[in-house]
Amino acid sequence: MDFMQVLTSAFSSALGPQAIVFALAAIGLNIHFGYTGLLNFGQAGFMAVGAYGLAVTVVTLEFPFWLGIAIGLMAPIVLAIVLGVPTLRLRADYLAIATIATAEILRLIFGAVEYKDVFGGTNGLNGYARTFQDFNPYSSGLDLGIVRFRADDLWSMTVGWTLVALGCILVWALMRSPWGRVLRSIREDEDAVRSLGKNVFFYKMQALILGGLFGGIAGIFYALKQASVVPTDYSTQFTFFAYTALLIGGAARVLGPVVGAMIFWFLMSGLGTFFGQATSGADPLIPTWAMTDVQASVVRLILVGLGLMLLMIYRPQGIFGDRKELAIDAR
Amino acid sequence: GGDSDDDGGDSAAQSEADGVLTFGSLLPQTGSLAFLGPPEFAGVDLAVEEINEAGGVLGEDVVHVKGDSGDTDSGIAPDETDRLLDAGADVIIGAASSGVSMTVIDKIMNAGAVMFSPANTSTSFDEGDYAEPDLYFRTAPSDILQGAVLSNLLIQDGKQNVAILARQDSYGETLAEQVGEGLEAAGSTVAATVFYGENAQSYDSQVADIAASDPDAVLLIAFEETTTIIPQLVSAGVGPQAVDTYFVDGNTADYSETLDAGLLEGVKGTIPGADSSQDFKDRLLEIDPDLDSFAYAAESYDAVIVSALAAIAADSDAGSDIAEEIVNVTRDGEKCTTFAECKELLEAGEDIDYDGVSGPIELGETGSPTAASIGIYEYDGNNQIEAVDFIDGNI
Amino acid sequence: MPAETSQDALAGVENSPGVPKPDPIVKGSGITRTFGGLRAVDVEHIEIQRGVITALIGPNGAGKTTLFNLLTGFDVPDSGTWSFNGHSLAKVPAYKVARLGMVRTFQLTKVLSKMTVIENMRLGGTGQRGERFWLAPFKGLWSSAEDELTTRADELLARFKLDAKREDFAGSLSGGQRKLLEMARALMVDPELIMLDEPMAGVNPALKQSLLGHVKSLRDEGRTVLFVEHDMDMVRDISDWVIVMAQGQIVAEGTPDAVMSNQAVIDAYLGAHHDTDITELDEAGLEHEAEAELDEGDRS
Amino acid sequence: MSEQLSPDAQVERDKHLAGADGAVLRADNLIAGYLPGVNILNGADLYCQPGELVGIIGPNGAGKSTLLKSLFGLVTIHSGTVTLKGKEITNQRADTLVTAGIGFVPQTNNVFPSLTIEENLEMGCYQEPKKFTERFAFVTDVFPRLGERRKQRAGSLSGGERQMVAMGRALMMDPQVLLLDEPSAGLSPVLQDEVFLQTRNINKAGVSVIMVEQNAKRCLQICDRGYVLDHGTTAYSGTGKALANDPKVIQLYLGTLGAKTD
Amino acid sequence: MRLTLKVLVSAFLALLVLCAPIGAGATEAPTPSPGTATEEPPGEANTPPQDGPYIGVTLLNSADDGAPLPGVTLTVQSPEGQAVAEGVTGPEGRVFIPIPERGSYVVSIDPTTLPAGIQFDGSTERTVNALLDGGNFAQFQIGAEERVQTPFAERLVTATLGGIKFGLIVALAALGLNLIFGTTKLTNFSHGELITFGAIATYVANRGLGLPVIYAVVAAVLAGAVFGYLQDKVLWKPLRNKGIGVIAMMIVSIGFGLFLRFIYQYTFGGSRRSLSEYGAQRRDEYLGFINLAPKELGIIVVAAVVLTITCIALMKTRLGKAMRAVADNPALSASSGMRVDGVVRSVWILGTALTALSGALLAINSQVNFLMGFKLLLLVFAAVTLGGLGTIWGALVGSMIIGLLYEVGPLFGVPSSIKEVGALIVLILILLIRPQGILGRRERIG
Ligand SMILES: Nc1ncnc2c1ncn2[C@@H]1O[C@H](COP(=O)(O)OP(=O)(O)OP(=O)(O)O)[C@@H](O)[C@H]1O
Ligand SMILES: Nc1ncnc2c1ncn2[C@@H]1O[C@H](COP(=O)(O)OP(=O)(O)OP(=O)(O)O)[C@@H](O)[C@H]1O
Ligand SMILES: [Mg+2]
Ligand SMILES: [Mg+2]
Repeated sequence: MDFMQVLTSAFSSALGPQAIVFALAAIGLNIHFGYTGLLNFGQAGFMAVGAYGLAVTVVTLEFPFWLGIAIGLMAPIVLAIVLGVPTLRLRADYLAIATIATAEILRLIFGAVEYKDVFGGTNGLNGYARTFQDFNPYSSGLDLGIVRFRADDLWSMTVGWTLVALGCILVWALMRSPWGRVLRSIREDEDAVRSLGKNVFFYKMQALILGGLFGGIAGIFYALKQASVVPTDYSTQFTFFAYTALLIGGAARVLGPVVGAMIFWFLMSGLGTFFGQATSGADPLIPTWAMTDVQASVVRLILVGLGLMLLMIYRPQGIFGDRKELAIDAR
Repeated sequence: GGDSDDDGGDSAAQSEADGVLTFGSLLPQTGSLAFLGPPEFAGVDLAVEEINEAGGVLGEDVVHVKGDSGDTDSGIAPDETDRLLDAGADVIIGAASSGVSMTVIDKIMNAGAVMFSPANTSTSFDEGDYAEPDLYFRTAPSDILQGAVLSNLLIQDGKQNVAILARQDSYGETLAEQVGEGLEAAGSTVAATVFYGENAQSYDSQVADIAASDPDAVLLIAFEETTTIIPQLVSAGVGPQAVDTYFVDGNTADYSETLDAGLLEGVKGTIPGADSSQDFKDRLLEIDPDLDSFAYAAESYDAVIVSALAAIAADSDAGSDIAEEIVNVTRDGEKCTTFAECKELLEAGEDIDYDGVSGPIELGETGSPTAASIGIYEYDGNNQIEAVDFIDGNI
Repeated sequence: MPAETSQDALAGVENSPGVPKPDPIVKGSGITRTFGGLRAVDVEHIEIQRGVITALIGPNGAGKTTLFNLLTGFDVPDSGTWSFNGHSLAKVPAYKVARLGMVRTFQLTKVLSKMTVIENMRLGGTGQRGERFWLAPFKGLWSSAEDELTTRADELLARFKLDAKREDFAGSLSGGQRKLLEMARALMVDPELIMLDEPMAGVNPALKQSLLGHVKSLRDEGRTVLFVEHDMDMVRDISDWVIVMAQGQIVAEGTPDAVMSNQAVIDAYLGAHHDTDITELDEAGLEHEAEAELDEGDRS
Repeated sequence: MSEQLSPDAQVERDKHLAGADGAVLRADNLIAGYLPGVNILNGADLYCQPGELVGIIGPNGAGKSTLLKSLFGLVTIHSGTVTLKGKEITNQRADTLVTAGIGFVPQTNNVFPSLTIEENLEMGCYQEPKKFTERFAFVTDVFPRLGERRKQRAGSLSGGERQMVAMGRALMMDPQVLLLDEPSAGLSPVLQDEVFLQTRNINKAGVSVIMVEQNAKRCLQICDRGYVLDHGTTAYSGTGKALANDPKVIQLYLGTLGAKTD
Repeated sequence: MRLTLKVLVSAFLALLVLCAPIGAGATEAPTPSPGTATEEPPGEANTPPQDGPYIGVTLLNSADDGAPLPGVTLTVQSPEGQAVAEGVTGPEGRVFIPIPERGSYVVSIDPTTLPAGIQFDGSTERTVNALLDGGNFAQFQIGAEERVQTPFAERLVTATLGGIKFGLIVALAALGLNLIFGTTKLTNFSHGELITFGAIATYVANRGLGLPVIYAVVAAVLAGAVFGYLQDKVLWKPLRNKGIGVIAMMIVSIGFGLFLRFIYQYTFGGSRRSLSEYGAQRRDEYLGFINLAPKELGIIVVAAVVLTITCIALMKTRLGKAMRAVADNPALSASSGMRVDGVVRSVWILGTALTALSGALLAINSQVNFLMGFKLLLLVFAAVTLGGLGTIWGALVGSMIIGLLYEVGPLFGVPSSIKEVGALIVLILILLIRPQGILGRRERIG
């Protein structure tokens, strides 16, 4: 049993690119759900159009990389508008279903055999990330003992954490402003806001676009760091996990999504390594009759589920959340 | 491989020669492909065991670290890959699904480790960035060959109007396409090609499409959902006893436990791989007595053996060195079929041509097999398979 | 001075339903709204005089709130035209109506529970630059406006006795306090016409009295007030004009005194005791009636 | 809190409690609140003798609703006791209190919006469904509108109609003690009178009633005894008449508007 | 086209030439005609060669019930047109022509050697890509009749029945979800796992305890009820008592779903299992146009009956009304004397039992797998939303629409690999027209 390795992999994941993807997506969800109360369960869809926007432009249409990035950023905005115009009228729970359905539709279409020429079917697309990789200034990895990254990850992380930081600053600046106040009041009662002369639809649309844009950025970043887009990456499960990250950190808090994503991946990776080690080798820590190594990787997910439940039970407002706010609708 | 503490800060986790050849397996333990995992893991474990029994590689026992590829939904593959690389993996055996492989291939190649998939059949690994045999290899024969064998088998049996029901993923799509092309070129018609999504909960409409096309044979390209689809085919009047049915490697398995006796009698299926002899199966069962399918076990086994032989040939356990030898040890040279035998030859300075349990394994320009042996099996009254023929072929 | 002129302006107006006024701020005709088979609003003609306090009264379910909803764009009528300050308001969305200067409160209060009272108030401010997305991130651009807004909000809160609750979540207010906040927030919009839907229900009498003074001063500043109320003391005290609705229609209109002595209104709405000051109503009377009721109850 | 009471207030309190013996419902020195650490009730006392009609008035936010809710087990009581017929019921679950004979009409959210009027009323006698037909006839007699619209969903009713449903629900039950929180709010004058009348009737029929009202004049008129609540404590108590004419109460709370004659 | 015509004409001429001398007597021969070429088949052409690649062709006349066509000459050429080899079909219509090495070849049939009266359609040439070491086969379709495609109406009936069956299964789960949502306002993302629970419970009762499937289903429903009770007691009730909001509860349900899903995998494994009975069944005909297998009929009847009874009971009984009351306002419900906890608990029991039944029926219809419920979850949500969240009949209406769209959609051009898409798009469209769902009602403003 090598506890050092458990910690290393946990910390590396918490800081690594995968956590960044979740942080970016969760920042978007925070704008949607945390501040505006839009129950968007289709964040994976926003990510998918961002990623596919880039990949299709570069691979299928053979346009330059930077145009791909531009289109990847436009795509979630367009999706937000197309999706928002009809659905922003819906009540929160109906909106959730409409967005979940949209994300699934997108994913299925991206993966369909019928459109294989454009989207690459279930295999997805790859071969658009060269330019990004060529910019990598690091020639070697980093090993600080407790965290360890390869050169390409370091580059992804530099870009990724910069994006996350910029995102947080933007969210912070926006949410303390009257604009943010309008969003938060829409979360409480749309009609009241309307009666005060605010164009609720317009604000909701702005929030949907902004949050969707962060989703798109998460998707593009995902696509770049992994150098391939595959439709199954953008399933509902991803959105669930992103929500998990958001709520661990605490909704409607600027740093909530970031810290949440880090904790989520710390646990996912740490537990995975721990149980992987505990069940492998000639004389495993946990005897095989109790747990086989196949079961070990399942246990991690069981524990994540359990942890999520316990967190919500004992700290329903998340790490940063405000307990007082929750108590309001208690009765 | 091994412990990389002494690697220094500048080349963290880069696959380096450290004397110990470490295999990382990135194969499905969770998620929707989890059923594919056990035989693959067993294949890897068996190979590792045999290698070490034969004295290991470069004088050291080889090491096997297990990783879970999940499915692409769960998104844990990149993370697990990091873990494997951190554990010093020089060769990563995996992933099973082409989609998952896509999500980690760049990561692995950038780390300088070999990625050796036992089950990727997608043609995209022979194209674009991955066309060169740099660090990516596979033992799964390309779908082109299996497609040829299948369509040939159907024509041989005089089928004129074949309906194809296939899983929508890189596996099902390519195979369906290859068989379809083969059939049409050889003068048969494809009555219908129908796909179902991996999340499908009911196959009624697809099965109805098949039935409506009035086929004289049904080709079912599926994984374990076969056990769900067959009864539905029966209900729709196009079950195996009404219309001749053909299986592929994904579903040519033992259904004595899961389907009613006699249901599959006469169904034919193909599995790439030379006669995966009973002996090999028995050895696998010693490793994992619970195995009920052997899909890709032989390919996994061979991937490990080939990498180990390449390491011996390169006299190094660094990924990039191994990669340079992998194609060589599979072709043009003294034929040998077991690790011990090949190792002896190599140590005697001979050029070898390893022929494995999954077939002759001649890896080509792109790191994929160019020759393979494909077995044809037929079901008996107990829904168990029996080999009827083995066909060798080239691409 | 304005109070006199406005009252003067109505002096010559006839006391009949749907009567035209000299200087109407709101004009509507043929407005109908049905729910299933129920005709909730069926107003032939309505005009609200500018610069006065108009009370809208009527039995429960007469259609007062529904009329408010229609006028302010929260609900869509089956038919009808109406205008505010000369702008036709058909199909104009609610927020635009509010921006034009016609702001309403809700009978069932709509406070923003998880925001503090002062934030609720600030939200009422109109034309805030900081509410525009591109300007929002730069605090310098809106902070001075925000300070002014806060000063104004604090003044109103003090008047509405909510200053102690300034930093509390609005969701923790008592029933009456919510009503107060609702009204105070509407005043933050600084509207030309303010429409209050039962603003004083549940407000304690002493505070109510002091707030009436505030409403009067709004009129004196030249604003128009339209309010729904069931408290006849209040109606009598502050309104310049009263419109009575019943079953969706306007059945009577006129000065408070004229309307309250209208026998039809008394029968349908005010009840037998309305002209008896309630403090003078003797218990015997009540008890007598109560017994009569009980007898009836027994018989049925 | 009680330790901090000035000797004067203590005397007041003793005087008040002297009449509390045999009370059907009695609250002693209640300290209660919604959030931990923030008390809304700071030692409120209240009692109600059998057959008595007790009125509670007070400024907005004084804690009147909180007092009723804590009597009824909907707000956690941190200290103090509530007794029903001598039996302690502090912090008991609301539905058991219904069984024990207390009925409650809340101030806000007092109807089931997605149920029809008829179903709402049916919920009023949830524990005794057999009485439904009889009581329903009675309620629709008091509020004919409820009978006409019996199939309409309460969520689409006007403010006043909702209030009728809420009051109607209370009339459906047959409690020994009835707690009413502003039952007349939002009703037209004629119906307000009706509500007071019916409350009086119910009370006459032997039910003890505790009602919170902002229509203070009417309330003090019909009640046997009244309380003025301020800042979570009982500031004044006395007979309805006495309170209505107490200049301090008038100045602080009642105002002069209602007394004005044109 | 022109090629085909040419081939046909030449084949016809050839036949004429062949048939002319034989005259009327030729029709008498039922056995393969003793033509000269097929008298004594050349040995190597009629048995596959021992090694080396070869091209194999079997000529059968589909018009004559697949009777073999002997004596037909086939030639093999290289793609460049050089003759490589030649062969004549034997009595079984077969010929095996060895080729020197693997590669691409053109096989052509000599029309003049075809027997008389043969309908030959299609090209006389085949390009064979001989990749294999043994036989590389080619085929000529002779006398093939038009394939009878099933008429559209019949396919529509089949698809509709499939849709009804699937819709009813979804409806059971959707009703369960709607009950729970309707009462607790909890969007339960672990509902899919309750479906799986029913299926696994059925499997365990059937295979583990050896009960017949019918009893196993009953056992699963009972187990579902117990599971619902325990869930409420151990998890949801304590959460309610802590006053945790619905959003937090929703997240708990995501966690709980994850937890259950992988507990299933941990204990049950990742593969599909089937029940011991009702595996493959052929369909019987009812009323002349309805084709259903007995198990399908059983599923439809059981689901329909249970749904109807439950819905009516919920409309009529006090408990049904109490559920809606608690959904609206728990505090007021308590004030009316309802045991809110009791009502919610009954909802969990009933909802989980219904859902377990759905899972059990799904297990009979298809199979048992730890992901089956999770995969169905989105459709169940879609169904509930479509009908109107929290409305009792809405779950039923929504599910039937989803079920039908799911199965009938492919007939109208939805690619069947993504047949969910059709259902989901319609869901969104309907929400646009009726944002509150089909049976949902708008709330009043003000
Ligand atoms: N959405 C709706 N669906 C059905 N009926 C409705 C709806 N909204 C209002 N009504 C009915 O229309 C009538 C008028 O309602 P409205 O709210 O306008 O009355 P109101 O005059 O404001 O009464 P109150 O003084 O009690 O507030 C009522 O009878 C009400 O039941
Ligand atoms: N849910 C709650 N959470 C926190 N604080 C609350 C809550 N409800 C009420 N309060 C606070 O408790 C105090 C008393 O409220 P309560 O509702 O008892 O007043 P009230 O006397 O009934 O007033 P009103 O006449 O306006 O109804 C108020 O200051 C209010 O802000
Ligand atoms: Mg109203
Ligand atoms: Mg109150």
